[in-house]
Order: sequence, then structure tokens, then C-alpha cells
Amino acid sequence: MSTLAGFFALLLHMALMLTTAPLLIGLARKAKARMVGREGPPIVQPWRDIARLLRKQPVVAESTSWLFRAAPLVSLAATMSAAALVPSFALGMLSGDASDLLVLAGLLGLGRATLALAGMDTGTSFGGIGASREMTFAVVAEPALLLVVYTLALLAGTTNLDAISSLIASGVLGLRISMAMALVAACLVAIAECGRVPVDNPATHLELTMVHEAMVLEYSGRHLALIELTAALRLLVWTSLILVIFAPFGIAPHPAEGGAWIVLLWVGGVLAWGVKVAILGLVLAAFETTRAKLRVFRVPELLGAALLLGFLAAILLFVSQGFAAELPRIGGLG
Amino acid sequence: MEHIGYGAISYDFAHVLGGTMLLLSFALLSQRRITSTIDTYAMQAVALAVAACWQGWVQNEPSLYLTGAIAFGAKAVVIPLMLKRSVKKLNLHDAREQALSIFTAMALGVALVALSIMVVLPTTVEAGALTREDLALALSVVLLGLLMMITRRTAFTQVIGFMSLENGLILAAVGVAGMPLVVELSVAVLVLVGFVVFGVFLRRMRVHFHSLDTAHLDRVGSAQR
Amino acid sequence: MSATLLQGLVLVMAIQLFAAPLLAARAPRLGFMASFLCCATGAIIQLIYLFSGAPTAELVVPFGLAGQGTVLSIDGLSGLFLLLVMLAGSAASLALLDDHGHPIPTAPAVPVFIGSMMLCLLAADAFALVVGFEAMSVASFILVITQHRDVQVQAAGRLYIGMAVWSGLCLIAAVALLAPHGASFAAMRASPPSAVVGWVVLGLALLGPGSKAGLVPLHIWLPPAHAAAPAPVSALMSGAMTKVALYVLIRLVFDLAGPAQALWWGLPLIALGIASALLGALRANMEGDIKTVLACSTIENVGLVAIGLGIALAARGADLAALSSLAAGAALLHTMAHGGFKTLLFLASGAIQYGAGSRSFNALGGLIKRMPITAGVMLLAGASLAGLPPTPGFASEWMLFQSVLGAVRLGGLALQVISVVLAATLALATALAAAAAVRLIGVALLGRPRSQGAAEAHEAGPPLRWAMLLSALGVVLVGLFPGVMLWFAGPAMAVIVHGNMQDRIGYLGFATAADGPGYAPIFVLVLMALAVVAIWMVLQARAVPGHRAGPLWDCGFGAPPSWQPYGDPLAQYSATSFAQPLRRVLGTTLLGAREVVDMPRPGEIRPASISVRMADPADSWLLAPLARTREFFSRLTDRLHFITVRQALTLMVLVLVGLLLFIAAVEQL
Amino acid sequence: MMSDFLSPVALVPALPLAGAVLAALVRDSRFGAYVTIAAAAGGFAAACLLPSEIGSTLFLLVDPVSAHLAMLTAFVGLTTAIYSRRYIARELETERLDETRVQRYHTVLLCFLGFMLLALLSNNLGIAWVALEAATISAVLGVGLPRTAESIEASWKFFLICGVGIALALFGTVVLYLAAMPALGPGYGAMTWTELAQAAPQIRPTLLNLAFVFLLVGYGTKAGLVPLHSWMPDAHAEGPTPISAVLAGSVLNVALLLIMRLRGVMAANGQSIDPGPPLMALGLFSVLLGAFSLWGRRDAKRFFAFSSIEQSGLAAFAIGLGGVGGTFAALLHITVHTLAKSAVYQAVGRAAQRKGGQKFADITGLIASDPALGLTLAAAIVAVAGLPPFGLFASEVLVLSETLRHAPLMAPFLILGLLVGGWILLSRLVSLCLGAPTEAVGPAVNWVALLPTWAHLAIIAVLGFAMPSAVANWLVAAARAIPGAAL
Repeated sequence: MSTLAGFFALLLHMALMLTTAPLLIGLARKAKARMVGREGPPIVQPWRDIARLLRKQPVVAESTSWLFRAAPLVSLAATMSAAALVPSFALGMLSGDASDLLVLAGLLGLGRATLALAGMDTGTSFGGIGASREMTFAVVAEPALLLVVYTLALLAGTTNLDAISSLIASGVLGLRISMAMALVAACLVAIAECGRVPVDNPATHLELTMVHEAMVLEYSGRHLALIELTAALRLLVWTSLILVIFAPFGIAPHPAEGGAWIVLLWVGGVLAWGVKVAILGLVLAAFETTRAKLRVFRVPELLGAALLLGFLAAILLFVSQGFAAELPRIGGLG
Repeated sequence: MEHIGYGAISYDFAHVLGGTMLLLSFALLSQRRITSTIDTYAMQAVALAVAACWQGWVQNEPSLYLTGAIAFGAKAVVIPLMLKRSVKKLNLHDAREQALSIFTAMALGVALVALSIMVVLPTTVEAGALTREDLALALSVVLLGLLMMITRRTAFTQVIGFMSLENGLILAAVGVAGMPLVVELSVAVLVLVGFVVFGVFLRRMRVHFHSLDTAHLDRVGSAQR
Repeated sequence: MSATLLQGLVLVMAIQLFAAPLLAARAPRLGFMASFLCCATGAIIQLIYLFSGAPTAELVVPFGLAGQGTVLSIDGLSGLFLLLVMLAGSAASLALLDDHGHPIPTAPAVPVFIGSMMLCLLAADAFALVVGFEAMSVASFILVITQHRDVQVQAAGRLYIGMAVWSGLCLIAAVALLAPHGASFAAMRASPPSAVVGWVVLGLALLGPGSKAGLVPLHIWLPPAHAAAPAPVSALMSGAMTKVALYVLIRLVFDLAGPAQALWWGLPLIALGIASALLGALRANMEGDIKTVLACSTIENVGLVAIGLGIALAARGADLAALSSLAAGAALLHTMAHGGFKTLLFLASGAIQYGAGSRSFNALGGLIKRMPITAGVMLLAGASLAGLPPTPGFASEWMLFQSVLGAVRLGGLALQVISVVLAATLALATALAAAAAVRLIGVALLGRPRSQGAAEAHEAGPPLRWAMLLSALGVVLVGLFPGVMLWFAGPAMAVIVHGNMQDRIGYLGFATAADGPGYAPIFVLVLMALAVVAIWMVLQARAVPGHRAGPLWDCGFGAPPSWQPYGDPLAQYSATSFAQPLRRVLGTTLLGAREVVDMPRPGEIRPASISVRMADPADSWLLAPLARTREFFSRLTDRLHFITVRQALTLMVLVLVGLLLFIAAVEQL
Repeated sequence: MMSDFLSPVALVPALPLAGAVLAALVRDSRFGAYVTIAAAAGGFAAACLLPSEIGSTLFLLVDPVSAHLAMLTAFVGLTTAIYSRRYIARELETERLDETRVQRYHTVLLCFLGFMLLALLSNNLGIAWVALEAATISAVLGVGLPRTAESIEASWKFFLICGVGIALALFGTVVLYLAAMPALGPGYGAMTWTELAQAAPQIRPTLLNLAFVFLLVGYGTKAGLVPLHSWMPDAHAEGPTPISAVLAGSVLNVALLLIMRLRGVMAANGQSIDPGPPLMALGLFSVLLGAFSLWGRRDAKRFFAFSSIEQSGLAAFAIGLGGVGGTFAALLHITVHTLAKSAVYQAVGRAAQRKGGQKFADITGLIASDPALGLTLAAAIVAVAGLPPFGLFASEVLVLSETLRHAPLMAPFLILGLLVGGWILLSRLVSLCLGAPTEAVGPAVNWVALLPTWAHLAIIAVLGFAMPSAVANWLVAAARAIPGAAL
């Protein structure tokens, strides 16, 4: 019974993710506009853009190959698979056993690499600038991400996202300084990966500053629609990843434990998740309006700070209150 | 073999002859002119010949007389004459002959003699007094011959150093009682010395180097090869 | 049963060492065909052997040192590595058949190279191991200097054979230290060395076979040698030879140097692994031609394997059986994965070198349109090099990271800090590898061609195509079924760490512990497939099919000059410009990268130019000082040779007087 | 006494000497070449009978080790004689040698070979000394043949230094006789190796040490142990190549054989000092110095002379190690090195003639211009560098493992020497055989002319990896034949 419930939860989860992704982008734009006194486009505008673009026939440069046309499809698929691994409103989904943080990082890496290759395929310097900077930021961001994963794995004894989240939801670990540092590091890495303001400006087309936009400059029509959806989905995946680890309040437990009330718990989970995502969207908008975009060669220092925080999080973990005592419980590798 | 100690005539005479050869080696070290070097060498060869015959008489070993005769004939007479003739024909002059000053050469010579005595006497403690004495003197003459070759610049005087070293060898061979093949060995040594002298002749005649200074030769084969 | 299999293998080896070279001397193509058949039968024998649970077998061969026979044997560990060598050998031999009419003059050395690798793996006594190791070096040296007219190839040859002599001597010393009572491995195992001798053997193993595998600091020979050798030979060197060197390192340190080593034995391996991974990955981003990039990435992957081995050794010292078998499994899986995709990449680089006429990035680009098969295969192998999920590269890196996580349990704050540093390094190395892979594929295969050769590139010949496709099939299989490869590696793990992961392996994937996290590549692939199908259905329903071609947005660049009809390369990102951000972030410190801008003074008509100078730290801190000291000693000894007769005699007298004084002193005592 | 000279053993030195006398009388150079080959072949044939003639008489001593070295020297003499026929014909064409000097060349070569064999097989120390001296004189005349300024200087240096060495060796022989005289009584007894070996415990140890010092310095000069080696590079580089080939091989072997015999006597004596350490010190110093000095050389033949210094240092080091293992390694190394070194000299000589100069700058790209000669030279250099398929690798493995077993502290220096030497040898292979070829002056060389060199290389390969057990037992018996070597 629980696998059927898990499958149904996964379907609901994917539908939820795909629908709310553009809305989150719309909410963020709306909030940023309001903060600077502008009216701003309606929240559903991204949906309209995607729908419009879908109906248009794309214009593809002659010098590109089949990879340019396949890249949007593959990168969206990778990001959707990553989304499937990140629980949003309920734990114990069908993909619960396979939702491993390292696999998640790998899938996001696959999406990024595909887009970078598509950028290189155009044969113009824009594609090159975008791809080169994207990969350089990834080189500095990846260690920070993996140190966060390292800290969480040591705390929870496994890299499985489901287990980590249920452990933290149960409140056994209490408040730890390492978790706080890990949260800040994770947020910095999220901003870098999703191309938000301090690292990259999603709204600009100025050669010197754009990173993500440069790679997808040549896309049009339905390809551009997929690319937009991928970018939105990636932002939502990072947001729900941070939420499910650091703020798992109201998330529905495993279907086995939920028993008959599982449907009700799911509805409660969805509502809690929706509110939390909206809050994070507003926080993101506020953060972006108050920050200026960093010079390209200052970004590694920002991500270096994230790396340092991740490092400290792990080290403090060892130092804090006799960590060794809890070793037997860690990772069954006794 | 009856015990030969001080006072026995055979020991005294051999001791004297060995001593004269050592003295002549020192004399060789201090010579400045080539002709006087050749004469000193001839005298040393004579001393060697007499020592060989004396050993022949003491050990009643007839072959030693033959060695003495060869030593006298070749080394005391023939070779010095050939050397003198070539010196006259090529009017060798004695420029820049000494590599080391006379005093340092002599000091080194004394040190070497002391070394050979310090080495030979304790190692030959069971052997008879004559053989110990003889070996020590022979080793000293050999080392002095070597020193002479090192302290001289010209090939000519190095050859004479080499020949005085050979004399020391024959002295050692003769001094040991009952050593077989002494005659054959002395002949072989003579052949070796002959080739050295012949070599010196040959080189100078054919290749007309201006001076016999071996340093000149060595520049030919210096580091660039 | 295993005895007959061993005899079969020894027969294959004998053919490779003696018969095939003669045939190759007569007709190179026949020689390569014979070598391919030998390797194929060898691989089949190996698969049967591993399926039958890899029981050890022994065989005494009449040849050997001073009249005694040599012992050859096969066990789980050598069986696994032999499988890799046979597969890489068959791929390379097949690729060598595609020689476009003029085969390489050093053809006979290829079967000898493969045969000596087999000898090294099958050896069960000191002499056979050392002979196999050195013969492997000599044969690969002959192959490295195939195009010996080029001065760079000569320099690469000199450096290569010098380091080969060094690693040979270290191996001889290590094996001699282990064999005071008998040269066969059984005798060595019977009398394990003392602690001090053990440490010396570990040091020698790291400096000798370690340098042959490409571990820092003696890795400098690897990039030039691989760039100089013909592509299928570089594939063999990177895919198989470095693995055989790792096998010798494992055999010496894990098996022959005694069962109970202290926990600290693993640390040097981990330290060198970290250094190699970082340096290799960073240099892979900076080099200018395909084969050097692949060679540097070999250094990185060997570093990752060394990290796995180091953790396994430390865990075995601390009696953590589960962790040691996990780490050993990670190391062996990565060795097999790397052996597969690196061979594939080098074969592809050979196809590109012939098809597009050059291997330098500045003359390639847009090859995906003219060479679809090579490009497709290179995409797959590049993904594995970058460690992206469904590929084998990701599977082994996932396992490696899990064992780094487990390394925390080795105890002691210092070790825990090391494991955190290890985690950060692993991530940095993987990300750098991903950047290098994107750069390699992006600049070489995608975008617009940068030279006439690239514009008119043509696909590789049928044998090379088949070799690449077969290797690609191997890579895909290992990627999708890592559990099966780990099952094959079970007996090898039993030899190394006296434990195996058979209980934690399923057909679809594997897990770190009974209840620990798991990785199932098939599940990830299914998820991706479902997503693609879903998107495809939405596109069919709502989107307009087809697309129109149009000019690309070139932001105002003028038309390309007449002599570059394929488009002005300057209007497109080159390999150096792609690496520029990374060079500024990491290169200035580690590689001493300096950019020299040469601006013409006003009125001069020559163009401004920017040149980049970089030096491998091992070169500037280790090789250059050693060369200077050797030069100093050479001049010193010259002064002792070219002396006058007089000085020579003085030396002789000094020796004589010295010895006499020595005698006199002895007398006084 | 007389029976000695009629036994087949005496034929081994006698045939070459008889050939020398015949060659001296013959004016025509081509006939002289055939006489040389015939005499060398006779010598080698007689040497092959030696293993069945084990035993000793008053003047001749045939035990496994001397028989082995005699066969080796005779074989090298034969292949060099065959090689020199074509070499001398070429030298006559280019007028570097004229008829009279070729006649003297053949006499000198055969004299040298004959006296070497006599020195190897003689039981009596005095005869060994005379034979070695005569061989030195003939070698000096041989080196002085080309009449260039360098060859004159080389022969003068060779003669003077080896002359002094020989003199010191004679003094050592006299002291040895003095030491053994009380135990064995006056007469031949005290100068024959067999009696010395049996009466070793009764010999006065102190005098034995003194004799060892002089013999070590005297014969060490002949063996080219550093710092007594300065004559060797010039002699090898300036003389005609066949002379260098034979000189490189046999002089070293005779000197090392005499040192091995002496070491055996001293080890049997017991109270005398252990000769191992000084020998090892000289050997190791030669290895290091030889290896480091290889890097600066510009002349190919001089380069391989220095490599001989390094390898003979290794052999002396192995003898210094002692024990059956050490001596066995030394014997194998001497055998394989002699064959490899004369093979390299033959190949380099041909290359020098082909390219008209023996500098490294003159000889490049041999494989490109003459594949046969290039491959032969490359194979010879790989053999000398001690890499597999050739036997020097096996002997280096044996020496290194013996060192690690008995004197581990010396091992790092030995490895350093072997590495530096091996590296430069192989990078010289790259410069000699690879790259763009320089223009060729002399005639092309086909495979047939290179047969003697390939014979050497084949034997080395077999000795290294597939040594038949008969040969192995023979070498082990030779290693044990040296009295007191069983450490």
C-alpha cells in the first residue's frame, strides 16, 4: 500500500513542482518590482511566456549541430529527475530510496554541463563566455556543496535525503552551529548555481555581466520555452532542497506512519510547503534588490567564503560535545 | 739460514749497499741539471748491481750474479750513454724543470721513507733482519722514484724517476732469499724500461714538439673532448 | 580448471611476446590482427576465470634468472587487471589496423608491449615481475619514439626512458628487500618484512611503480610521452600501463609487505592521491592539445584511485572491514572505469588527429558535424570523465565519496580533519574534471571549425570505428551495471583487504552498507527517460514542429577573411580563453601561470599579443633543481678525468699512501 | 716442467702468439687479416677444450673461473678479428693507416690476445705479471698506431700510468712471495696460486695485507678503478676501434680475476684484513664517478670508455661483496658486460666510419639513414644500459639484491649511479640513432657485416633470461672455485 501511496505522492509532487516553478519566478520578479516602486508583471507572466514560446517555431543558427537542439530537452529532463529526488510536501515518495544528495548534485551537474556544451556549440563568443564562467563558478561551488553534504551525512549517518529530512524533522539533533553554517553555505551555493544577482543577473543581456543568459542567447521558440522552464525548475529544486533539510516543518511523514490520515497530512504538507516557498521567494527578491552584482573574478571569493563555512561546519561537528560518542550511530559502517 | 744480525759481514755490506741506493735516490730528487741526474741514476744502477751480486754470494744463488751483470750492463752503462747522446743531440735545456721546490720534495721524500719503515718493519716482524731491512729500503726507493716522477715536469726526468723506481723493485726482488724467476723478472723489467726510453726517443724525433714539457701535451687532450 | 585457463593465458602471452612481433615485422596489419585475436581470446579466458570465482593457480616456466625457473600464477587481483589489459589491448590492436596505408614502423613493439604487461600481471616471483615491468617500459619507449624525427618526441623519449629506468630500479630494490629468503611471492608472504623495511618498501613502491602510474611528484614524463606516442599506443599506455603500475603498487604494499600494517601506512598514498588529483585536473584545463589534456586527466584519475587505496589501507590497519572493502571496491571500480573511458577517449583523439589533421585545439572545432560516430563516442566518454550520473565515472566517484565519509571512523581528530580536506579535494577534482571535459568536447567537437582540416574532417576508418564502438559498449555496460563489475572485483578485494562487498551488491546497483545509502544507475536512467517522454508528449501536443535555419548573432563581427572560408576563429572562444577564468582563479598559485601582454607602441603596425607561461610545480621544484645538481657533479667529475699524467700519478700515490697508512693503523691495533 | 708447454691448455695462449709471429713476417695486409682470424679462431677452439682440462700444473692453472674468462676473452678476440678485417680494409682506403702499420697492427692485436690468455691461465704469479706487462706494451703500441697527436698523448699516458701500476704490482708479488715463503719454502711453491690457496692459513697475515695493498693499486690501475683510471678513456677513444673492443673486454677481466684470487687467499687466511670494504669503496666510487662524467662527453668512443669505468666499478663492487652470490653476480656481470661492451664498440666503430667522425654531433639519425647499423647500435646500447631482453639486466638485479642483502646502506648510492648512467646512455641512444640523419661518408653496412655484433647480443640475451642450467652450474662452480669465497 505504501508504494502505491508513494507513487501517487511522486506524481502529485512532480505536477506541483512543474506548476509552481514559473510562479516562483513570477513572484520574485513581482516582489523586486514592487520593492523599487514599479508595478511589475503579473505573477503568472512566466507561464504565459512559456506557453507563447511553445507555439513559436525556433530559428536555429546554421553553425550549430544536433546537440544544440537536443540540449534543452536533456537539461530539462535532468532537472526534472533532480526535482523527483527532492521531497517537497511529503517524505517516503517512491523515489525516496534513490534520493541521494550526491546523485542530486550529479544530475544538476549534468544539466549544467549540457547547457554549457550547447553554449559552446553556437560558435560565438557569447556561448564561450557563458560556458567558461559557468564551469569556473561550478569548480568553486562544488566543494562547498559537497562539504555541506558531508556535514549532513555525518549528522544523519547517510547521504539519503529522505532519511536526513526525517531525522531533522524529528528534532533529535536540536539546534547546532554546524547546521547554521551549512545553511548559509547552501544558500550561497544555491544563488551561484541558479544564477541569481550577486553571481549573475538573470534579467540582463549585457555581454560583460551575463553568465547563464550568454549560454542560451541563440535559443528561440520552443527550445527557449524549455530553457526557461529548466531555469525556473532549478531554482525551485534548490529552494525545496534547502527547505526540506533546514526547515522541514509541516512535511508529511512516510505513508506507512501516516496511516489513514495520509491524504490530510499531504494537504497540510502542500500548504506548509507553498507558504515556505513563497516566503523564500520574497526573501530572495529582497536580497537581490539590496545586492549589486559582483565582478566576475570576485565571485570565486564569495564561493570561497561558502567553502570556508562548509569546512567550519564539518570541523565544528567533530569538536562539538563529544561527537565521537555518537559515532556508532553514523552510517552503519561499523 | 743462520741468524744474520749486526756484526755479521754479509748483513753489514747489504745494509750499506741498500743505504747508498737510498741516498742516491735522494740525490736524484735534488738534481737540477739533466746530465747530473743521468750520472746519479747510473751510480744507483751500479749500487744495485753490486747488491745483486752480493746477495748472490750470500744466498749462493748463481742466477743473482746474472741479474747483477744485466743490471750493470744495461742500466749502468748502455742506457745512460743513450740518454747522454740524445741530450747532446737535442741540446735540451733545463728551463722550468722542477714542479715543486727542492726543499718540499726532500721533505716529502723523508716522510715517504718514514712511512715505508713504519709500514714494513711491523709487518715483517718474523722475517730475518736482512730481509726486513732490504724490503724497507726497497720500498723507500720505489716511493722516492714515484715522488720523482710527480715532482718533475719534463717527460725525460719522469722517465729517469720511473727507472729508479725499477731499481728499487729489483733490489726488493733480489733481497728475498730463494725467489725464483728473478732473472726473468729483471729481464722483463729491463724490457719495460727499454720501451720507455725508446718511447721517449720515438715521440720526440717524429713529432718534433718544441719542448718536452708534458703539460704542453696535456693541453691537446683537455676537457673539450 | 583454473590451471588450464592459466596455461591458455601463458600461451597467449608467449604468442604476443615472440610470435606476433615477428609477424608484425613482416606485415604490420597481420601482426595487429594476431595481437587482436590474442587479446580477444585472453579477455574471454579472463571472463570465464572471473565467472568461476577466480581460484588461484600456479605454473613454473623454464626461463628465468641464472638457470632457475620462474613461477607464474593468477589470482583474483591479477585476474581483474588482466581483464582490463586484454580489453584495452584488443581495442588498441583493432584501432592500429586503421593505419591509412602506411603502418607505424615500430609495429612489432605493440604485441611485445601487451605481452610484457601480461607477464607483469602473471608474475609470481620477483624476477618475472621486474622483467615484465622493465620490458613494458622498453616496449612503450620504442612506441613513444615512433615519429622520432620531431625534436619534441625525442625530448619526450629521453624523459620517458629516464623515469622508466628510475621506476625499474626502485622496483628491483623494493622486491629485493622483500625477498631475503626466496624470490617467489609465496616465500615473501611467508616472511613479512619488519616495520622499517616495510616503510622503505612503501616509499620505494610509491616512487617507483607510483611514478610509472603517474602519481605526483614523478608524473612529469606522462603528458609528453602520451602526446608523442601514436593514439592507440597512448590509449594502451593510459588505459592499461598505468593500471599495471597500480597493480604492482597494490601487490607490493597490500599483499607482499605483510598483512598487518599500521593505520599510518595509508596516509602517504592519500597525500599523493590528493596532490595528483588536484594537479592533474587543473593541468587538464590548461593544456593546448587533446592528448596532453587526456594524459593530465589520467594523472587525476590515478590520484583518485590512490585516494581509494589509501583509505582501504588505513581502514585495513584499523580493522574496519566494511570501510576497507568499500574503499578498495571504489579504487578497483574506478580503475576499470578509467581504463575503459580513457582508452575510448584516446582512440577518439587518434581518429580526430587523422581525420582533422591536427590534435591542437587551435586547429579543431565543429567536428561533430563531420565525424558523428567519433563525436558521439567522445560525448559518452567525456560525460564519464566529468563524472555525470549514469556513467561509470560517477559510480566510482560516488563510492569514493562514501568511503571518504566512512574515513571519519578511522578515529582521531587529525584523521577526521584529513577526511574533510579529502572531501573538499575530491569535489574540487571532480568539478575541475567536469570543466576539462566540457572544454575538451566544446572546443574540439562543437562550434565552428578553426582550420581547413577541421572543415573537411572525415570519419575514422571501419576498424577504428569498431574499436571505439566496442569500447563505448563496455563503458555503457560498466556505467549501468557497476554492481556486476564490483562482483567481478570481489576476489581481488579478498586478496587486498581480506573482505568483499558481495553482500552489498545487487544487479541494479549497490549500497555502502546493509542499511546505508545506495546508488542505482538504472533508476536514474528510467527517471530521465520518463521525463523526456513526458516533455516529448507535451511538445507534440502544443509545439510547432521543425525549425528554420538563420545566421547566428555575431554582434557585429565582419565577414571572415578570404583565406578562412570556414569562419574567423578569433570570433569564437578558443581553448585558452575558455581556461582563462580558471587560470586566474587557481592557476596563478598552483601552476605559476603568468599572462604576458605585448602591446605594440603607438605607430607600430604589428598586432598586440597575449602569451601565457605556465610550469608544472613538479618540474620547477623537483626536476630542474635535480638537473642542476647533476650538472654540478658532472663538471666536478670532469675535473677528475682530464688531468695531466703527473696529476694522475699523484692520485695513484695518494691512494697507495692512504692504503699504507690504513695498513699501518691496522698493525698498531 | 716441459710437459706444461705441450698440453692442450698451453695451446690457448700459444696459437695467438704464433699467429703474431707469423703476422709480423707477412707484408700483405689482407693475408695478415686472415692470419689474425685463423690464430684467434685457433685460440678460441683451444679455449673451448678448457672445461674438460680442469686441473693445475706448476705453470698453468685451469679452474672453472679462469677457463670461463679465457673462453670469453678468446671469443671476443675471434669476433673482433673478424670485425677488424673489414674495419682495417676501410682504414686503408681512407689512408689513415698504411701497409706497414697494418702489419704491426695485426702483430700487436695477436700479441695482446696471446699474453692476455697466458695471464688468465698462468698459475705462477711471476708469469702472470710478465704476461700482463707484455700485453700492456702491445696495447700501448696498438693505441699509438693512428699517429694523431691525441693517440700519441693517449699511448704515452696509458704507458706511464700502467707502467707504474705494473711496477707496484711486481712489488706486491715480491711481498706476497715473502709472506708465503716460510710456509711453502723457497722456490716456485710460494708463487703459485694453488699452493698459496692451500697454505693460506699459515701465510703471515701482516705481509699479506701489505701485498694486497700493492696488488690492489697495481691491478686496480689495469682494471680502471677510479681514481686510478685516467688512462682508460683516452686509450679507448684514440686507438683503433678493434683494439678498444678487445682492450675494454679482457684487460678488465684479467685484473679482476687476479683481485678475486687474492681475495680468496686472504679470506682463507682469516687473520688478514677483510679486502671487501676497500674494494667496494673503489668500485662504488668508480660507478658514481663513471656515471656522472658520462653527461659531459661529446666523443662517442670516449663516452663508452667512461661507461666501461662504471660497469667495471660495478663488477669490483660485486667482488667486494663476496659470498657465492656476490661472486656469481660479478662473474655474470663481467661476462655479459665484456660481450656488450665489445658489441657497442664494434657498432660505434662502424657508425664512426660511416658518418666520418666519432663525435655525437657527427652521428645522428642512424636508423633513418642505415636501418641495419642503427638498430644494431640501438640494441647494443640498450644491452649496455642494462634493460631487458639483454642479460646485463639480470646481473644488475643480482648485484642489487646481493647489495641489499649484505650492505643495504650502499644500495642508495648504487641505485643513483645506475640511474644516472642508464639515463644518459639511453638519451645518447636517442641522439645517435633517432632524428634527422647526418650525411653519410663511408660505405653502407649490411646485416652480414654486423653478424659478430649480433652474435654477442644473442649470447647476452640467452645468458640473461634463458641461461641453460649447465652454464648456471658452471658459473656457480666458478664462483665457488675461488678459495674462501664462500662467505
